[in-house]
Amino acid sequence: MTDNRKTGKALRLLLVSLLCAIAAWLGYAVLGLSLSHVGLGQLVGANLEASGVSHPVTAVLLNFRGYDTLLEMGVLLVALLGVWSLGGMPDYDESSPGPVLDILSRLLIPMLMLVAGYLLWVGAHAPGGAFQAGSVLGAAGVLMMLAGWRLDSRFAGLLLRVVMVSGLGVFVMVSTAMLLIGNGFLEFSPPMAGELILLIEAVATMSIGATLAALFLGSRPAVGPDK
Amino acid sequence: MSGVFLYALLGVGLFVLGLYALIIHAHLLRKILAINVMGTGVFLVLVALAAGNPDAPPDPVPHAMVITGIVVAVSATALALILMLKVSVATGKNHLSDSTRD
Amino acid sequence: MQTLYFALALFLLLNLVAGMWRVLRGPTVADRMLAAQLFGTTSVAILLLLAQAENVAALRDVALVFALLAAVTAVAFVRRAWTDPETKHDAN
Amino acid sequence: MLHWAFDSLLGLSLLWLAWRALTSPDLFKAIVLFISFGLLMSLAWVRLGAPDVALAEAAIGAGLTGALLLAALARLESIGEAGRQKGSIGETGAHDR
Repeated sequence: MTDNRKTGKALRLLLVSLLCAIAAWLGYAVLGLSLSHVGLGQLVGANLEASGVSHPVTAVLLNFRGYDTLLEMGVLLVALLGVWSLGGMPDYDESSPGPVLDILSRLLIPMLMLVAGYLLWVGAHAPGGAFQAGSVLGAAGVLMMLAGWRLDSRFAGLLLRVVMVSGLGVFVMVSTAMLLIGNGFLEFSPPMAGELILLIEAVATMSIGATLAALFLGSRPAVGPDK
Repeated sequence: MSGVFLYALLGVGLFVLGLYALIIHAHLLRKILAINVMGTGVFLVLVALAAGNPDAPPDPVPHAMVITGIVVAVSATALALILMLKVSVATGKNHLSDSTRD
Repeated sequence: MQTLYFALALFLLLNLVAGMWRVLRGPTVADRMLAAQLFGTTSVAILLLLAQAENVAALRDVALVFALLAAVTAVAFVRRAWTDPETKHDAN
Repeated sequence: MLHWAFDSLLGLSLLWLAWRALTSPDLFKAIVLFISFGLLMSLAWVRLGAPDVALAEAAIGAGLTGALLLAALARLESIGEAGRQKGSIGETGAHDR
């Protein structure tokens, strides 16, 4: 037993010294980087006119590096599929919500929806956008579930799935349409880029919000006429 | 923007700290927290270096990458938590058992 | 004026650091959770001061999101983690 | 000078919060410390001139992560209690406090 403990201590000492070496190496590498590099900031700034939005981060997310966002929507969907394919969780018995929580959720959820819409709209020219708005919407969904609301089983079937997939779906469809009219995949032509980006972002916001709330729920919502 | 290196080194520190906790803790919830801290460290290095050039506005490309990264991290965390609960239901343990030792 | 705003933000950050003591010590889980909620409130104030000091209007949006979403964590705590409010003192 | 003080204090508290969150023996404490860590990260993004990232971190760190972790901990503890009531081997470890 003491022998075991001694080797454990020695191993931990070895681990700590190894990690210290890694930290020193990474720190040296970071400190050695030159900060005066131009980076991609100027390139983004020069092409901002053509992107359809005036906020550089939104332009990068939805236009210049649209692949990232497209695949990111895919990752969200895959995470949700993973959670759903694991089957239901044993439902945790919780106390009844009570009137305070009911009133709080009734007051707060419309505000959260309003803020999500605002963030989506403001994303074209200031910090904000689909991800932030989607997260706020997801938090609103979490709050609804915590307050004891459940999705009506009429909407939990096809409609819910359509909302979940629509973020990725609309993105792919718009990009493919661009391909058909002679641009590249994910290459929005400048005159309508702003409107297309807003369309994609609006659908993506709904889809991200629904997906995050469903990830919190942890199991597939019940489908069926009754229950 | 003299604090850039401060934050970059903080990112390195958080990454190594998370790695240490990831290795020494057996409990799966702690491992999930550790991976989240590691990811935050990486994000911090990226954003700190994006703000590095004092003459230019911050580079928007790393910012966009980090925003997608944060959303991916939270969805991966949700999946990991459900997997942890499943492991806990199936085996009654909160850590992955080592077959050579059990 | 800018310096004053920044000094105030620094002071609030010091307050926040003092609040960490309650997270570590607080005998009940509710003490810890409320201290974390206090961090959220203080962060709102710091964000508003920084928005004023650096003249970045977007930081007010961040503060708005912070203030609205702090409730979600609190509700999750009350509904899920606070199972037995009378007796739940943790062991250490 | 003031900026340096702010940045260093923020950095130190972040590092310390992460350290305590990853080492504290009480799981609930670890989660609360992690939530606080997320809140302070948002301030760090603001100081680095990335309000977009701060907004995403505020939306996710303040709302979703906390709710996810707290719900998972509650479920973990109820699984542990159910296991103990069934009389199975008591190595559930949900209360490794």
